[in-house]
Amino acid sequence: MRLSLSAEDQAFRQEMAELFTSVVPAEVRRTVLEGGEITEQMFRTSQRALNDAGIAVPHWPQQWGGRGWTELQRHLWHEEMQRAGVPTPLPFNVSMIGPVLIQFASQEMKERFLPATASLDIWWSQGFSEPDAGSDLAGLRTSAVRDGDDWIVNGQKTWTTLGQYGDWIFTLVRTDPAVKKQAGISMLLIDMTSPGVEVRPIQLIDGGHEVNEVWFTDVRVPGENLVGEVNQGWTMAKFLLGNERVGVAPVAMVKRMLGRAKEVAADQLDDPVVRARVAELENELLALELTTLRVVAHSDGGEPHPASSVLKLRGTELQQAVSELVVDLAGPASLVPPDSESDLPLWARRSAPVYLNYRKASIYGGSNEIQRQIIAGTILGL
Amino acid sequence: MRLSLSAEDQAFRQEMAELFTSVVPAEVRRTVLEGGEITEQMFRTSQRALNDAGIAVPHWPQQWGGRGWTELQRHLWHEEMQRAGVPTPLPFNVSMIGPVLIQFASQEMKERFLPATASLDIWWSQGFSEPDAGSDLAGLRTSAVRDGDDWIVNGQKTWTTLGQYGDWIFTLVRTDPAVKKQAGISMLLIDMTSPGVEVRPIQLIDGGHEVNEVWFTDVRVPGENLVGEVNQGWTMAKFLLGNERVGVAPVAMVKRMLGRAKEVAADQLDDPVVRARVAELENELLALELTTLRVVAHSDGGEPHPASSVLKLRGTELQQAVSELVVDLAGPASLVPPDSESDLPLWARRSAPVYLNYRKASIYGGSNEIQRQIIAGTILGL
Amino acid sequence: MDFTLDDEQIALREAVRGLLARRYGDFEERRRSVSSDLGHDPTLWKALAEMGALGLPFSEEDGGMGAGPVEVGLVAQEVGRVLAPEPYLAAVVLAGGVVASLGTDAQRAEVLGELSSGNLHLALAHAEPGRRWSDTASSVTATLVGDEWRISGVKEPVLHGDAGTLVVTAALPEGGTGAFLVAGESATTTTATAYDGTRVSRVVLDGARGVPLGEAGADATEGIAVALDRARITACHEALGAMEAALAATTGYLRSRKQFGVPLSTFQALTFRAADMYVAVELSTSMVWWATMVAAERDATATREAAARAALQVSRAGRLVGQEAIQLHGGIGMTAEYLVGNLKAHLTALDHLLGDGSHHLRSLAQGVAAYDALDPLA
Amino acid sequence: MDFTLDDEQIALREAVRGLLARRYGDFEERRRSVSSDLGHDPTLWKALAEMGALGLPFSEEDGGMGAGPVEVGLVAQEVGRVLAPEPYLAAVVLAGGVVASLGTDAQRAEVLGELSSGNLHLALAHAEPGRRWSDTASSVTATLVGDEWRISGVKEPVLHGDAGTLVVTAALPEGGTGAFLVAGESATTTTATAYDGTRVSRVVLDGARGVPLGEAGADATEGIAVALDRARITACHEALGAMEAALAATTGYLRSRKQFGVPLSTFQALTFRAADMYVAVELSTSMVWWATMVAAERDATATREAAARAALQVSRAGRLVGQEAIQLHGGIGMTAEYLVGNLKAHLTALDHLLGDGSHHLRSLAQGVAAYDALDPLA
Repeated sequence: MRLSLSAEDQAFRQEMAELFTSVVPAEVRRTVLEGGEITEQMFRTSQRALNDAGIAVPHWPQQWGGRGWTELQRHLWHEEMQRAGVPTPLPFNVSMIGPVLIQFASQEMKERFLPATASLDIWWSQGFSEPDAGSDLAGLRTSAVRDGDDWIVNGQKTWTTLGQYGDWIFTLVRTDPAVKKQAGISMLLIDMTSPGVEVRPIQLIDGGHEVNEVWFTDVRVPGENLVGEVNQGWTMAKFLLGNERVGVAPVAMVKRMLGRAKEVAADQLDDPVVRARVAELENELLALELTTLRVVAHSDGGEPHPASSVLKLRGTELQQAVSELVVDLAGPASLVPPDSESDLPLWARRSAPVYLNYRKASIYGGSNEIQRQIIAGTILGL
Repeated sequence: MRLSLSAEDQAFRQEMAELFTSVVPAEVRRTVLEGGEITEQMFRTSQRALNDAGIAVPHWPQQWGGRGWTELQRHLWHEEMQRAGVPTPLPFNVSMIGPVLIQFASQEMKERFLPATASLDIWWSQGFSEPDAGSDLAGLRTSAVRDGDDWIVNGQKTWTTLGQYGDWIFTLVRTDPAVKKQAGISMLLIDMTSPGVEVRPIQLIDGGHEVNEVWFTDVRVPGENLVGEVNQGWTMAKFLLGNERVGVAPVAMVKRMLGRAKEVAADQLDDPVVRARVAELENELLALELTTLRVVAHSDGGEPHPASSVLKLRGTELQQAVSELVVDLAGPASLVPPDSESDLPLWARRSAPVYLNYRKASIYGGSNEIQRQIIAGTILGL
Repeated sequence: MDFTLDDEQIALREAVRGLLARRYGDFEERRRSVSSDLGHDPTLWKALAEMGALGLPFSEEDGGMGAGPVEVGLVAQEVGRVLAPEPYLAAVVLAGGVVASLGTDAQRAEVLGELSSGNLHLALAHAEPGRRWSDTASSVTATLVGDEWRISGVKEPVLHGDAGTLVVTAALPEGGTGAFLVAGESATTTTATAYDGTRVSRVVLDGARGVPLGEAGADATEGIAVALDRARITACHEALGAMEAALAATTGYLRSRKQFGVPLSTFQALTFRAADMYVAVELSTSMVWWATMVAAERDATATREAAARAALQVSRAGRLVGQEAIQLHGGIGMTAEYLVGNLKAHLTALDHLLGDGSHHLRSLAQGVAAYDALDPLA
Repeated sequence: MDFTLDDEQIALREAVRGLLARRYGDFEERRRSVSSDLGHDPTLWKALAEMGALGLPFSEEDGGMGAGPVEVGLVAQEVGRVLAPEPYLAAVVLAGGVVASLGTDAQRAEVLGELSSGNLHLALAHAEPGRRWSDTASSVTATLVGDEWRISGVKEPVLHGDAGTLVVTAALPEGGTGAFLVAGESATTTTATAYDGTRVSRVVLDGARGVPLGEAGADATEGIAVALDRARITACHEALGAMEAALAATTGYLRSRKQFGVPLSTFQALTFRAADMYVAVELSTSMVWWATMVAAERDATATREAAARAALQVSRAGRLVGQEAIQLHGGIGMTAEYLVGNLKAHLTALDHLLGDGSHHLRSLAQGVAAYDALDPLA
């Protein structure tokens, strides 16, 4: 048991804080810190800068740009990045397809894709969910049929986040309709400029365009774009879901949001009931942050700590609760859109769309019902 | 739509308030109002007084002592009774076996039992639940086997509330083990002084003795004690469950508890957070009370209003929440038992046992899970 | 005490429900209406006027229907159910309410008659930047220049502020708050569509000429407060309609949508949450109708408290019902083209329009030591 | 930052767990112990002493083991897990803690040595009727009569107040609060068993002779506060043990108990609630061990805040876990002879012993505007 960071980790943390503020443009960071909208260009600029500084993909193997850090160091990297207002490297690239390629792809495929994946020269989209396969992912129907060496893909993916910027998409497709549903799935990489790929925006209730439908109509995909073996897709999907669990609590981001709320609505802290609400949320966030640290410390080189499944569940609950507090602090000013001419503060006008947008947090990426199912089933044996 | 009571109902309410305070001894009412323990004798005295005044069983048919009141009048009777600190007539008598006998029993059985049931000269116990048949009541195993005209009963009932005072017990017993479980159940009335009946106390976590196990070992029961027909027991059980739903929200009682908390812990109302907690509970109670009134108004002569299933669920939640508030107001004084020599106020020393005792409210008499099941299934069609 | 509607009230509800269902039963139609130039459908507005719905709260002498809070509530509930973007709450209840509270006989007859017939677009410019749910004005001021009142300052947010006539509140030179009729064209108004489809405006007044509502120079705070409280109760009715629609959509979805090869209604963890939504809606129904009866039968003080109680209950319930409706739908609940997410958005907007739950709880908590227990039958 | 136990700590935990499981693994044994004359088992107390568990918080010079909050927490967690009625928190952590904070070298060596060896029964008489969780004494007063201190007044509730030696706090004549050693026999003590099985006493002092702990007449408030904060963290450990036991009992019950012909674990609405219990326990575990490390490594101010944070978290979690454990068990959870209801009872008692969640939230809320965000790594 030791409370403080070691001198080495303390120095590491300091180094990260300095690195982030020096390599990523101030304009990008200010936009993030003020809760503004991050453009495609900002994402690309930021990740390229991180990659140039060698800190875009620290968790990858060292030969592909990784750093061989401890779990705690990776956590500190992530938290300091959040604190500095640096957009996290695109998760589709660095946490999803990157690790899948490293684990499952041929050497040739790795060499072809990994560098551009790390630098965001390829912007990856995720093609997993379908209209009738949400939480029940294995029920997917998009088909890939052999045509010589190529595959012909038909079907529809949905909830493709930021798909409008995507250069390539990694998809789960049904390559064998005859077997048990999990057994007939493969992973294909598809160039989104291929004929027959169409991205259609889905407008969300906050007014933003963040997710998309991606339609495939007789899309021809070269055979070499198959990841690993045919019908190995479900293994990769499970690998990804296992990967996703650690470190997904957006603690630093929620802390930043709450800290900023205290600053912009400082006058309302005179009210004891508001103060109590803030203090309660801060305490819950602290408990989550400490749990993250406990999980991180335990995860080095072994199985993830069972408590890691708590992180997403609780993290999204608190993200939603803090965003709800911010709307309440904004009050009637929350009705005015952020992009209109107004005398009302921008933070207040952003509050309701952000609050509505975060309703997705407990749905996407494994809904909170799925998280509870995992806890009840895997951890509690129920 | 009309806010106020009619002049007639207003007068009725007044009359009830006066009647309750005049016919029921002040000592009994004071004990109730201060949250003290009501003895067997108090129950018997109070109900006899109500019965003498003609207001113990107003909802029964007039020939058996009922009053032909409207649902609203019955509600006012109930609320004023609570307000005056009058113990409600024993529900096992007036809401359970009484209505069952009225609906299902022979004229002879009615004449034999109903007058003493109304006056509490017979104290009835309920013998439904068994160790392996709680929410799944139809799984009961206590058997009754024919022996000439008599029945021989063997088995065990549990959670028999106030069974230690019981003169008679109405039981659901299995009379046909061969058929579908619901189809082989009958209702038998058993004199608790019969040889082979044994009542064993179950101590609860609040330290009190409120429920019991009742064991039957070769208990001989005369055939005439069968209610209605053989194997008609499940019909009677369902009839009872249907009866139970209306008017079970203990609104007046919870209001009394909350009002008293404000009085005894008045100094703590200086704290805005405590005030807010009290105001929130009061508002929730008001919503429940208004819902009760709405249901009552709609129930006259017809099917119960669907919202009636809300009443028990929400009533017990609020009962528990208010009892939790009272422990918190009591603070460290809640650790000292009510029956010990102490400088600490009695209300504070009673608070924790009461809080623990009320944990049962969401379990007994159709758990809140069962209530949600009813709402989801019957009302929402899920 | 009686919660039942009479035959006339039932007929009104059915008529309004039918009209709105024909117009917005297909949610795509509502989206189209919101994104039209006006942000609502003038034909529908006219139809509501012809049905008498716009004149319900006003006396017959004033050109209204002489009905009351119950009838207004019925209409608002139907508006909320389909998220009709027509400015019923904004024009009739808020702006019209202030005129009804404060106007002279002549003003009421002129303004409310035209409003009831659907010919006049009226908006209330009351909220000011930097203030939360106040009964008074402070940064917008009225000055007497000669015998004319001149109004200056910024009002924001103003619901549907691009109206022909504005009811503007302003701080009076001698203290207190006055209310004025101001021609829409004498203000500089920019209007945008809020996240829930409502039109919200910023109204800049720079010496705009205002005609005092009622006695010139008199403090109108109480009259404004009365109108706001009635509007709070009406907003609760809109929320009630939206909650009922959200619950119905959710139970329908749970019954029909399959995951893992079975309907979602197979999953008890989901159906129990729908049950809790139902509980919240039923409790809200009781509270809102009670507050409506208080508004119809009791004085302003009683109405103020009842409005706060209903708003607190509906704030809590609306959050639960809206959030759970989206969560139980999953991804589809997040999309703009689907009803459920929009119901949640509108519930959020209503919640913050005239005072959220915490705001009302604060005022109720103040008085908590003054009585033993609440008695709605007293 | 490191949450792992070293080998010695693991060995300590296993030893204590083994000892307590042998004694109270059968819950009936615990019930018997509670209803015995002493209310606990003196043989077990002696065994804990021999294991070194009673001397853990005290320095070796004082006759203790020279361990710290981590080791004390480990023991308390095991005590909570089986609801051992031995006065570990009361005698060692609360009373012993005040002596360790305030006593002279000689007093510490004498009292804490005897306490560690299990020979001395020590209790802290601090709480007073009419006060809630204060660091100071007020109605119990100390007066100097000649060169002797005389203490008068009522202390209640006192945990296990039927002890040989009492540590009594009292208001000093010149202001401030002093702490005194008082012989148990010089007080009039009545002791009862609380609803959770703990012994609670009313201690009446009528000019009882008190020996000042530390410098006579000096204000001991800070020393008392330090001991209370450490005891708060220890109480959180007891609660953690009880919550873990409640969760384990509940999941076991859901797996084994059948209703409607299937195990309860078939009902998703129930298993999801068990998942929420697990979340609460995990979050509490992190917070309590963090607070323990703060107590071990930081100053009194930091420890005070950390104790409040842990107590707030554990208060909320304990209510959820305890209530759900009973609810998911149904009727059996209400009975005195079954572990689960008693765990809830003890969680309730711990919650109200040294300050409940609302109490700690109030103090944390005071300071909320003074910083931007919490940083546990700072």
